[in-house]
This record gives sequence, structure tokens and C-alpha cells, in this order.
Amino acid sequence: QDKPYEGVTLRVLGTQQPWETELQKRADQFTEATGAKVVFDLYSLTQGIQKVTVELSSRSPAYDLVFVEASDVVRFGGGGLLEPLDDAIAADPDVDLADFLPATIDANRIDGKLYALPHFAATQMLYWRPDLFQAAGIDGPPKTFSEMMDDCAKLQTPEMKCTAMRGKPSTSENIWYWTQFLLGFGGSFVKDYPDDLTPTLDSPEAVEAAKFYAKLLTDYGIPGSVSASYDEVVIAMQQGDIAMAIEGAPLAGRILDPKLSKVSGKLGFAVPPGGPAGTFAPFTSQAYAVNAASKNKQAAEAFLIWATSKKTMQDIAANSSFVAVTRNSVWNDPAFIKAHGYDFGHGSFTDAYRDTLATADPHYRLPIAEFRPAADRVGAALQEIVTGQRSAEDALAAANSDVERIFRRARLLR
Amino acid sequence: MILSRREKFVCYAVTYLFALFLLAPIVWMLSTSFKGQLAIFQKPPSLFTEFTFQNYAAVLSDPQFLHAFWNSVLISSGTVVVSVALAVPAAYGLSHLTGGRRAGFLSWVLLVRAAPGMIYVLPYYLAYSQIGLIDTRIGLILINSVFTIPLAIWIVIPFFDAIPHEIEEAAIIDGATRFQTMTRIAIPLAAPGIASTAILIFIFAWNEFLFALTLTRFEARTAAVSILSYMAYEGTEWGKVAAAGALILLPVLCFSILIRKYLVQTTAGGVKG
Amino acid sequence: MAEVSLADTRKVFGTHTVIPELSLSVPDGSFTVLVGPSGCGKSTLLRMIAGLETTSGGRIEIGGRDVTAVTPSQRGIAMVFQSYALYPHMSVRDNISFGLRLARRPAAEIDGKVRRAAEILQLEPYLDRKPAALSGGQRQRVAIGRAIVRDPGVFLFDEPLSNLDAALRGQMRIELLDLHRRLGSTMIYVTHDQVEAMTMADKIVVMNAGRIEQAGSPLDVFDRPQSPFVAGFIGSPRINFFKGGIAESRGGDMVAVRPEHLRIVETGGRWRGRIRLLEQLGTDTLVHVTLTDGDEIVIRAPRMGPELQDAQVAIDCDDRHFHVFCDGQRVD
Amino acid sequence: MAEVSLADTRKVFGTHTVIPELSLSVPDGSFTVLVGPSGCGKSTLLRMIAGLETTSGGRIEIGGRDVTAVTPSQRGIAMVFQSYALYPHMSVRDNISFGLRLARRPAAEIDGKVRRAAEILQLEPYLDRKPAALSGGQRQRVAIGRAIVRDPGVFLFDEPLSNLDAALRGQMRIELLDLHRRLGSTMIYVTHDQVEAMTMADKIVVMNAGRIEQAGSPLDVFDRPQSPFVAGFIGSPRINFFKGGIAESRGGDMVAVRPEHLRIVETGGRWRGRIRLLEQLGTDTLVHVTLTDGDEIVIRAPRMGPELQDAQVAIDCDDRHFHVFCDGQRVD
Amino acid sequence: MHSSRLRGYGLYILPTFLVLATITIVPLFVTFTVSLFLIDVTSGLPPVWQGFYNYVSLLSDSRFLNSLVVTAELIFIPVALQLLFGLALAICLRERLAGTRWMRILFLLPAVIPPAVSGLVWKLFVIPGAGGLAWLSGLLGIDLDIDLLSMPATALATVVVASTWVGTPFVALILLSGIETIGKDQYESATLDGATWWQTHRYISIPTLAPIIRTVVVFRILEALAIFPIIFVLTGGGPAGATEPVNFYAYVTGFDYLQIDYAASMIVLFFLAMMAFCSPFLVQIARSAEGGAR
Ligand SMILES: Nc1ncnc2c1ncn2[C@@H]1O[C@H](COP(=O)(O)OP(=O)(O)OP(=O)(O)O)[C@@H](O)[C@H]1O
Ligand SMILES: Nc1ncnc2c1ncn2[C@@H]1O[C@H](COP(=O)(O)OP(=O)(O)OP(=O)(O)O)[C@@H](O)[C@H]1O
Ligand SMILES: [Mg+2]
Ligand SMILES: [Mg+2]
Repeated sequence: QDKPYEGVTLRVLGTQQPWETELQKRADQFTEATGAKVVFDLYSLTQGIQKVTVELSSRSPAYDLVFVEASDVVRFGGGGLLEPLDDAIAADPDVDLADFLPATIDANRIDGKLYALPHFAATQMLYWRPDLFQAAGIDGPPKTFSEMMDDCAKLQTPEMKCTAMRGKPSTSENIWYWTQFLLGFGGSFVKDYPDDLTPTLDSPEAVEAAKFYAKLLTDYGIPGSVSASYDEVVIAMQQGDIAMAIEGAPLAGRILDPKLSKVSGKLGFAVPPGGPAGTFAPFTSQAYAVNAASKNKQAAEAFLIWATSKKTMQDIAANSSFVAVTRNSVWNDPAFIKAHGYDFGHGSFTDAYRDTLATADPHYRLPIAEFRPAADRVGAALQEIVTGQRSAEDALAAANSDVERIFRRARLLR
Repeated sequence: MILSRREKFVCYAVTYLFALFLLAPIVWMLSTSFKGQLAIFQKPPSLFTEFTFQNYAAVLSDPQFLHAFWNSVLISSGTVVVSVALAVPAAYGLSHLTGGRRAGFLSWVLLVRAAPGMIYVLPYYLAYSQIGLIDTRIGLILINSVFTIPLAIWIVIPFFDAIPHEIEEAAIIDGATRFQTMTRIAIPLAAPGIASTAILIFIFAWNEFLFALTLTRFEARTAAVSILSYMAYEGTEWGKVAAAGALILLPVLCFSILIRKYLVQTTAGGVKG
Repeated sequence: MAEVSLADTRKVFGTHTVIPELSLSVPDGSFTVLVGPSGCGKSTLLRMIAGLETTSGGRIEIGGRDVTAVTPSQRGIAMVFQSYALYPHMSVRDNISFGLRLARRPAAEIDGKVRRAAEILQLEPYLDRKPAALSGGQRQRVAIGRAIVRDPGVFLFDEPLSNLDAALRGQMRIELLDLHRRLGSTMIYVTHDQVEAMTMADKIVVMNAGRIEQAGSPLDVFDRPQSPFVAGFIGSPRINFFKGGIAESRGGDMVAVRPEHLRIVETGGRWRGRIRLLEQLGTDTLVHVTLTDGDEIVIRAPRMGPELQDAQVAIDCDDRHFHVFCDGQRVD
Repeated sequence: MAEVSLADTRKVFGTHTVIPELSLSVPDGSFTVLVGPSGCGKSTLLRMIAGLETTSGGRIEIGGRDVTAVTPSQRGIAMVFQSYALYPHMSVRDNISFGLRLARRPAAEIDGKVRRAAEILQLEPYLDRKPAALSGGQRQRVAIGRAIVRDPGVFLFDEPLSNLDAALRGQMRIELLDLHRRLGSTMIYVTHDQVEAMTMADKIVVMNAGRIEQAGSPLDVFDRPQSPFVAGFIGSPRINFFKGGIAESRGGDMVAVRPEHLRIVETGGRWRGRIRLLEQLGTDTLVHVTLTDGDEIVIRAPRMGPELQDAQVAIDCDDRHFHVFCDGQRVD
Repeated sequence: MHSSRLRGYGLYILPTFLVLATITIVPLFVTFTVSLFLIDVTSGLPPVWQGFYNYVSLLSDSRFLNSLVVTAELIFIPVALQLLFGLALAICLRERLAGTRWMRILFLLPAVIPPAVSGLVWKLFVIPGAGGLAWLSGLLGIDLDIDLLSMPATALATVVVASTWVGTPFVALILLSGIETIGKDQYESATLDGATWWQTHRYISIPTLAPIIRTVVVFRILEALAIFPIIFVLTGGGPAGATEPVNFYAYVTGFDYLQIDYAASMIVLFFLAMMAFCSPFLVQIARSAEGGAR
């Protein structure tokens, strides 16, 4: 029939981010096509995640679709709280899973079942100022951490700091940033995910990563870095106060916004530097999933497929500041490239973005429920190190034992 | 007392400086609610840059906010009805008890009231998920009552206590039953106190945040919680937030001016020394 | 119209016995005043008669009917409280008619009774006012009006005048006596003011610590107090007590003489002493004298000039004015 | 020791003139009582002397020194309030010594003064109690003790006895007079009770609506009231007023006779009337008589039996007992 | 009719008693029970008995220990400030100086503002460089452009100030009504005794108010953590737990990390500590509320 879901109202529990607000504007199209009304309930990111957690675990059918970050999919999907989408996807050839960036799909798949369709590929890239690099006699962006440190020594002048970075203690601020150092220096959160979850945050590699981070931040970071969040970094970059920064790729739209920026047209884009163990750009995906308790699963699946379809994503990507798309076809879409394909002669934005995503580790954040409390704890330790309250060894040892306690309490450890 | 110049100056300075401290943030919110998004982040800031009703218009045309506002009205009123209906007879009865029993009940009520809200949220959350009271107005009214019934008992008791027992005895001699004495003598006499208690409970329920935050989704979401939806991850719409805040503030403001005479003594809830 | 009689009535609060065992008969149509110091149990007794307190023992009869277990409203009594106990939220009319309305009497009857009470008490102009808009005396009258419409056999008053100022108290005293004359009902009136008791009562009942010390007509109680307590309680200024020789010579252990019966004499006299203080009341003077044995006494004498301060004086008294007591009992 | 004099003192609250213009001299060492009806400005006047209210005009001198602009604590006065105004959180000792401690007097001096005051007032056993643990009379004494230790030239009392019961009031009256005799300081005492005024004062100042009606010795005021107001205010029961012929025949527009000066006579008499009510005071009886012209008068007579109720009587009075007034002034 | 009376009035109390007991004691008991089981709500596995494991864990949970410190800071500093300012205000307002009467009404404001709105009010006020604080300091010629909420010390200070802002007027009004019951006579008497204005308050007002002050302090202590919504809106407990009191940590643990049992153990522990501290006062207060004494 024409409108199969006439009379159905879908409830979406999400966050107030550009993708969702854009999607909300276009929901009428879906209603027109299928008859199902879509009502969005959008919160701030932290609150949204929290609501989702609570809603799912109470097995309430109140929401049909929920927002999930990749790191949460394992526990929700594993707990049977999310509806596997494989059948619905199989039934609809238009979905074309192969078109999605592989990491974004992998992050949402457990035991071969796909639980969410990603719309947002979050990673960080290196924004750099070719003019300043040239003046300092450096040819090209740093490829490794040590190069980055060396370059900073050269780039920094009494008037200008070298870089800006997130220092605010939180899973989504300093940990999101620092984890690339942890992994790059060869460390990890736990001994051997998923087989042995003994935390290894007091390892020499972790200490080295923390020391590196602290030195970079205190010696070469802007004043106030210790409490900076992405916002401060973006503003410092926009204002031309720094020579380079590793920051969220999706934020390029803001950094380059001619109305706000003094540097639009003066930036180069590159894959972030790596360490002895390789390059580990921060990565997560954001996605929507169907609540297993939903009473309108079919309609919800249909909406999810529609929302992440090539057409919808192309439309949003080309007509808004949203760039963190998850489909290769959109990355190659001329309209998208026209809108976002910044290239000022020192590396194309879209290329750098795609190359960075290619290095993405779907388990950049450990996909366990206790990751958030554990990471929040480590974030606080990092701040202690930066402010010199404690040595890296002491702070991390203390954090490690707290994390161990958190894991043990959750029976992740014997 | 006859104050010296210097003492007067000190008094004026203390009161007016504090009034400034008190008012400045509120005035700032009001001024923000009349500013456009650009003016809000203007540096350096100024109190009145532009004057627009667009924030109010936006908030008042947002069905989600209006729904939440209406929920607040219903939930607060419901809490008032339930609490008053239960607290008034109990207070009346208690005011006729003496010594240990009365003090015992009152202490228990006070302890219950003194417990942190968080201790109730968890079990209520678990129970409500089982019996389907999550995101219902009834559910909120019920958990609000945990605090408002004790509050009401504490506030109403002194009003009953203040009724000379001779008046009730006169009614008994006039042939009134105990129930009639309560309904026809005691309650009318305590009416101002009961009314202000009702308003106070309304304000309490209106202001309640934790329960509404954790036990609602969209159907029963209250106005206080709805503000959060304007505070998003990126680019909070401060103008709307401020306008919503001002609108939520309005009813409690009117009510508290109405009962200002009682507010201090009653909010004290037994603060007598 | 009804007499009231109490037989061996007792009242115990917890472990505290307020009225050990009391028998009393209040004649029909009398104006009986219960008087005694604060805390002696007057109010308790009155409230037991009203039924507002249970009895711990004994019987209470009103108009020959045993009402010990009857509810207050069925006892055929009306009570006027010290605080008036008006219903502040009702108009005067509603205050007066409250009991009738509770009993669902026909409107016409209610109206008639209210009208009559208002007329007796001159309350017509105030019927639609709230108590707060009345003066103290008017409130008092409303309280009485509320009692009147009940057509009680017995009116009970608990210190009804003590909240009024002196002038109004004098006036209301007279009005109450008028009312008693007009209605002819039995009235039991509690006060701790002996002047009120003396001036109002047909029959005074002097109480002390839950016991009746003496009951009788006012002049009888004044002239022949049966115990030192009554002698000391009734009469102002207070009676003078003497112990020792003078008492023994009269066959008692204590004698008492009222200040107005002592005379300052030129020569002779039974006592002598020094004038410690002269209190000028106008026509009379209260003379405070320190006797040679150290006792302080008071004499009410006609005007004496302040020049007598500190003078040595002799004091005498007629034999017939001695009240003699032995073991707390009058000896005649 | 100090006399107090007020010259043309005025007090205006906003637009309301409480004391229009008042001159008064209080002799050194006197016990002067300000008496008058409620609201006549007695307290205001006292508070102006104390310095607790500013003056709106005129001068106040204490001991010959102009204190109009001097702070209360420097005026050499002490004040005892109606409410006692004790500091409830301090022991009796601390209450009494508070002023001395504020002035940082040596401990020995403080101790000595407190001891002396306590001795005078028999407060030694209570020095370590809090006021709440004292009886009304004891509290009163503490308030006085607090005044004594200041060694003031002038004591000011604002109705210090009005919160006490009748018996205690009589006793405290005597104690205060004793104290006055002992200390010899000037005392200014405010009351609205004319008995208190009569019995305590060397000098009575009768006030009415912010004006002095009469000042003089108590007996002078009682015997020769200068205005009908004073005649009516002083004396109990209240004086009887007559207008009309009897007044005109004496050259005034009003005459007054005290109840104790009226006699019930067998025959003749200036008035006749019906006995409306007899109030038995014991030795005396107050006879309420309705005269033929409808006026109500009161006679204080020796004991009259209740059988005289409603009797027709003739009433007379000696010529010398008439107070004659014309235009509100005494005519002699 | 005394004894029979009591039984009669019990009927008025009983229904309320039962309802109140059901909606309070039962949940308190449930909370305690929950804290003794391991509960994984996401997996839906049945609860596992774990005794006092959670309570033992808490003792080595540095975030919990930190939250205890923050709790103490957020209770004692604001309450002390509220008392200090409240007393000063009450004393000044007592004088009824020109133009201060309206403040008594004004002072009701913070006490009745929805706490969530209070949080918002302060959040707007401290927007770096663009909030009311920047505006005010601009008027004074200071260029203030720091993010108070981003650093632990200043964030805590901001929350303390907001909490003081909420509570002070209330304390002031209560103390004012207390002060106004002190007889004018007492102050005048002290004036006669030579006390200065300050001394009259030092020696009369404050000691007389002592019992009220004690009661107010107990209530303010109990109410201190009612600023949950303010913290929620203003700082979210951060940065690095600097403004995270126990009830907030419990909230995060329960509803963010979904460790319901762990959250329950925290709040139970906190409740018991609070009661141990306050219940003697509460009982005393209940006893002193022996108003009617009928
Ligand atoms: N409900 C009660 N419980 C315990 N004791 C009581 C109660 N009511 C009265 N009493 C005690 O009984 C005694 C007599 O009290 P009652 O009120 O009858 O005295 P009273 O003669 O009326 O005194 P007053 O003249 O002061 O009114 C007092 O000692 C009082 O403390
Ligand atoms: N602070 C004030 N402001 C305005 N009017 C006042 C003030 N104090 C007193 N008054 C008025 O001044 C008049 C005299 O008052 P005052 O207290 O002196 O009377 P009083 O003679 O002491 O009366 P009482 O016997 O009742 O104490 C009264 O009408 C009173 O209302
Ligand atoms: Mg009594
Ligand atoms: Mg006065």
C-alpha cells in the first residue's frame, strides 16, 4: 500500500547536534512517504547518552529509536536491548552497507550482527598553518609525536603559542584527545581487550604518553589549556593564535567559517601524527539504533534506513555545516566536495579526513559499560599531572587502582 | 534605636550591596531573555543592547515547552491536592496529641523530609519501571508527596495549635461532633495557613527537578526540566533558555508575593528555636 | 432551671490528683461563685460539670439526672469561657446560632431565638459583624448570647471577666447580675477574684487545693470564715493573723483581725509598733505597722497625714472582731 | 541625686503631636509619679527624659545639666521597663553587671556593686539563675538591680508593676518605696493606675492628652482636684458628677462628690432614688442608686444588707465635700 | 475524656501515617537492599548477593572520597557564609531604614526560584567575557574574561556563591523575624547600659538568636545539597569532580554509569552520616514544636 505506517508515531531519543537538527527538519519527507510521524526528543550529548542508557535498560518501549555511540553498542546490543538490523538491511538493497566507512560499521557490529546505522564519523585531524611552518623553516606537517614536539620548539615565539589542546578532565575531552598518545606510545587501557581487562594505565608507555601530553600542554599549549575544551581550541585556531592543532575533523566547518575565522584559506589538513606503535586518530561513530522494546520496529527500521540513506545524507551534507558523513559515496559527491572540499594547496580536507578514518580503530574507546567511569577517573589524573599536583607515575598508579576497582566491582575482573 | 551616621551608612551599604548581589544575576537573565543571539555574546557585554520578544515568541510557540508547562501546572496542583488532603487531618489529629507521641511522629516526619532526594529516586525508578508509572503525572505527584506531606504537616500544625482549645470545646458544647469540629471550626480557622501551605507545596512541586529529571521522558516532563532541552551540546540558545527561565519563574513569583507574610515562617518548617 | 449536685467527684490527671473527693450542691436558680487561688481546681471542676473533662470517680447530677457519662451537648448546660471562645470566622448571628444549626432546628426557631438573645443583650446592631470587629464587652455578650439560645438549665462561667479592663469589668458584673435576675437560671461562676465573688454571689464556694474550704452566702463567709485560708483569701486588704499569747488566751492557736477593724489608739491597746509606711487611698489610709515582736500588720484607718511616718503607735481592736482558729478550724 | 526639669518640651511623631508643650520640674530626691490614661504620653515623656526619644523642641535638664543632646548612657539615669527587658540569655549576675562590663570597670568594682545591689534586693540566692527561672517579682527586682548598679541620679520606671498579679503588686509597691527611702535618689514613676499613684508618690503629675492637668502631693490632688478630669481619674470607686441646678447654685457648671462622702439618710437629703444594686465588699457596701432624674450614682456605705435591694432611699452629703467646677476648672 | 480522645484523633493520623510510611520507609528499605546486591540492569541478569562489598569498595574509591570532601565544602562554606551574611542583613534590615522595606519581599526571590532556573541564572551570569559578571566588572573598569566554570577552584567558588545566593536571604529573613521578636526594650535597656549599636547586637541579638541560629543551621545543612539542580545545570559536577558532592556522584553512578547498587550504597552511607549528625537536632526541634500542648 501507499503509506504503510499511517498512524504510527515514532519517538526518537537523541542529542541536539547538527545531524539531528537537520534530520528533524527533513522528517516530514519521511512522513509524506510512509505516513509515520516522527517526534524527536533531543538533549545535550551527556544527558542524551544518559537518557538512552536509562531508557534501554528499563526496557521501556517509550522510544523507538535511540542515539548510540559506538562504545555503547556492545553492551546494549549484547544485552539484547537493541534490535539487530541485518534482516531489514538485507531486505532493502538501497542500504548498500559497503558504501559505509568500514570502521563505522564494524564499531556497531557484535558477533556478526549489526545493531546501529552510523551517521556520524568522529575523528580528529591535524590542522596546520603552512605560512608559519614555512617561516620557521619546516617543510610539511609532523608525522610523529617527536616531530610534533620538535616543530613546536621551532614554531613557538614569545607572542605565539605552538598549539592548543583539550585539557578539561572528561571522557569526551582530555581522554578523547590523550588516548591517541596512549595508544601511539604502545600503551593501552587494559592488558588484552576483550580477554583480559586488567587495567594497564600504570604501564611505562602510559606514563610516557602522559608525560608527553603534559609537556606539550604546559610548554606549548595556550594559556588555560588545562581546562580547555574543544571550544577553546577551535577559537584559538580561528583567531590565528596558534600554529597547529589536532582537533575534531567535523569542526572544520567552524574553524574555517569566514564570518568567524581569521585563518580561512590559510590552513593545511593532515592525518594526525603517530607514535612508535603507529597512528591512532581518535575515533568513534554516532548512530541510531532501534530499541528492542519498541512497538513499531518495522517503521523504526524504515526510518533509520531512510535517515542514513545516500539521498538523505547527501542532502544534509551538501546543505549544512555537517561534514562527518559515514558514506563513501557522499565523500565523493561533487556537491559535498563543493561545499566542504577545502583545499588551500596544502592537503585537501576531504582527503585528510578520509585518510584519517582509514586508520580508525573501532575500539579506540573500549566498548564496555565501565569505560566512562574509568575514563572520567583517568581524565582527572591527567589533570593532576598537568597541573603538577602529582607525578605521572603516582597519578596514573592511583587512577589504575581505581579503574581496577571499578572493573572488579563490575565483575570484569576476578 | 537612634543610629549614628556611621551606623546608618554601614546598614545602607550592607543592604544595598547585598540587594545588588541578589538582583544582578536575575536582572541579567531577564535582559538576556530580550536579546538576540548575537547581542548575547557581544563583548564587552551591556545590559540593554536590543529589545526583542523573539525569544519569548519562540518559547511560547514551542509545543514541547507548552506541554511541559502544562504538565507542571497539573503535577503541582495534583501534589497540592494529595498532600493537603492527607496532611490536614493528620496535622489536626497531631495537634491534639501531646508529649512523646506527637514529638515522635513529628521527628519521624522531619527525618523523612530531611533524607536526600536521591535516596528515594532509585527505588522509585525501579518500582515505577515495573508498574508503568515512569513518565506519568501520577508518578510524580506520588513521589513529590514524600516531601510535601511532611512539609504540609509541619506547616499546618502550628495553625491548628494556635486555635484555642476552648473554641473547639465551645463547639462540642454546641453539639458538634469531632468531625464537625474539624470541618466547621478548625479548618476554616486554619484556612489562611492551609492556603499558604497549598501555595508553598505548589511552589515546591513546581520547582522540583531531580524526580522530574529521572522519572519522566516527554509525556510528563515538567517545565523546570524542559529548560535543559535548550541547553544543547553546541551553541546553547541562551536567549530561549533565559526566556523559558523567566516564564517558569513567573508563577512562583506571583504566588510567593501572595503569601509573603507566611512564607518565611512556613518555609522554616518548624524553625522556632 | 436545674440544680447541680456533685457526689464524691474526683479528678486525677495521670498521677496528679487535682480534686481528691468533692461533694457540692448548687441550688436551682442560684448564682454560685467558685472562688479560690490559681490552680486550686476551679476550672477543672467546672469543666467536669460541663462534660469537657471525664470524672475519675463520683457522680454528677444536673436537674436530678445523672449526667456523669452524658456528652456535653446533652447535659443541658451552656458555658462561657474566659477567652469567650467565639468562632472568629462566623458573624455574631452565626456564632449564636451555630448550635441550633448543628441540631438542624427550623429556620424560624433559630431566627426567633437569636433575635431574643440579641435583644436581651442589646446585640441587635452587631449581628452581622465578625467578633474581631467588636469590643471586649460586646464579645463577652456574644458569648453569653451563644449560651442563652441553648436554653440551658445551668450556665457555667469560667472567669468570664478577667480579660476586661477594670471599668468594663465593673459594668459587666452588673449586667451579668441583671441577666441572672431576668433569666432565673442556675449560674455557676468561677473566679479567683474575691471582690468579684463577694459582689456577685448568692452563694460562695471557696476552694483550696481541690477541696471546698467553705460554702455559704458572701457575708457569712466574710463574717465567719471557717478557716484561716478563707479568712486570708476573702477581704482586701488581707486580714492580719496573730499567733502566740493572744490566740491562746482565746482558746485557739491563731487569731485574725481585718485591717478595718484595727484602730490606732492614743493609749493602751493590745499591740504597739512603728508605722513603717502610709499608703494614701484618699479618704482612707493603709497603715503598715511593724509590731514590737517584728510582725507586720496593716490597718485601714481614716485619712492619716504623712507626718506620722515612723511614729510609734498603739493599736487596739474590739473583742467581737477577733476570728479564732484552732487546728485550721474556726473556734466559736 | 539630681532634679529633672523640662522646659517647653515637645514631641511630634510625624504629624501627630503627642506632647504639645510641657514644662515640669521634678525635685531632687522626690518620688514623682506620672499618671494618666493610656495613650496620654507618659511613656513618651519618660523616654524623652531617658534620651530614648529625641525631643522635637524644648530643653531637658538633669541635675542642672542640659542633656537634650546627650546620649542615654551619659545622662546619669537608669530605667526600669514594664517588660523588665532582662537579657534572657544572661544570668542575673550578668544582667546586673552588663553595663559595668561594657564600661570595662575593674572586676572588683563590678563584683562589689553587684553584691550590694543583690543584697539590697535580696537577690543573692538567684545570682546564677537565668531570668526564665525567676518569678515575676524576682525579675522585677533584677531589673531594678540593673538600674541600681549604675548609681544613677534619677531612676525612671515605666509601669514596672503592671505585669504582676495584685498581691505581688502590693508587695513590690512597698519594696520600691523602701528602696526610695534607702537610696534617696530621684525617682520618676509612670503608671496609669491611680491607686499606685496615690499610694506611692510624693508628687503626682496627672497627665491627659500630652498636657499636665495637675501636679501636687497625692492628698492635695485627691482633696482639691483642679479639673473634672482629675476628679474623675483619682479615687475609687469613681467620683459622682452632677450637673444642673445643684451645680449652678454653687457657682459652677458641674459638681462632683466622692462615693464615700454620700450618705443614705432617713429623711430629707438632696437626692432621692432607688437602690439598683448592692455590691458587698465585706465591711463596706457599694450602693448603686438610680436617681429620680435617671442619673446613676455610687455610694460607699458601711455594710447594708441585701434586703435593701430596690428600696427607695434619700441621699445627702455635707457641703464641704462638694467639688465645684466651671469651664473645666475648679472654682473655690 | 482524655484517653478516649487520643484514640479518636488517632483515626485522623492513621491514614496519613500509613501512606507516608508506604511511600517513604519502603523505598528507604529498598534502597538499602539494592545496595547489597550486584545489579546489572543492561544485561537483565538476576541480582547477585554481594553483602557489604559496595560499602567496602567505597572506602577505596577516590572519587567517592573526593565527593565527600566536596560535600563538606558545599555544606559548610555556604552555610557559614549564609549565616554571616544573613545575620548582618537581619541586623541591618531591623532598622527599617528608608528604602529597605521592599527588600524583605525581594529577599524571597532566591528562596522560591526553581533551583534549575537558579543554575541557569548563574550560568548566564558567568559566561566568559559576555555574562553579567563581565558586564559588572566592566562597569568598574576591570576586563574580566575568564571561564570560572572551567577550573576546579573557581568552579567550586561559583557553586559556593550560587548556594550562598540561594540560602542567605532565607536565613536573613528567619533571623530577622527572630530579631523582631526581641523586645525593643532590651535594646533600649542595653543602650542605657552604654552599649553601642554594634554591642547591642553582639551581646543581645546574637545570643538571643542562638537557638534559632542553631535550628537554621541544621536546616541549611540538610538543605545544602538541594542545590543539585544548580550543579547539574552549572557545572555538571566538574571539572574533574571539583563540584561533585556525594548525591551528584550517586546520580552519575546510578543514571549515567547505571551502577544502581553502587549508587544506592553511596546514598545510604551519606544518609546515615547525615542523620547521625542531624537527628539529635531534629528530634529536639520536633520536641520544641510542642506548640498546642493540648
Ligand atoms: N489537662 C491537664 N493535665 C494535667 N494537669 C492539669 C490539666 N488541667 C489542669 N491541670 C492541673 O490541675 C490543677 C487545677 O487546674 P485548674 O485549671 O482547674 O485551676 P484553676 O483553679 O482554674 O486555676 P486558674 O485560676 O489559674 O484558672 C492545676 O494544678 C493544673 O496544673
Ligand atoms: N513611635 C511612635 N510613632 C508614632 N506615634 C507614637 C509612637 N510612640 C507613641 N506614639 C503615640 O503617642 C501617644 C502617647 O503614647 P505613650 O506610649 O507615651 O502613651 P502612654 O501614656 O505611655 O500610654 P500607656 O499607658 O498605654 O503606656 C499615643 O497616641 C501613641 O500612639
Ligand atoms: Mg481556671
Ligand atoms: Mg506607656
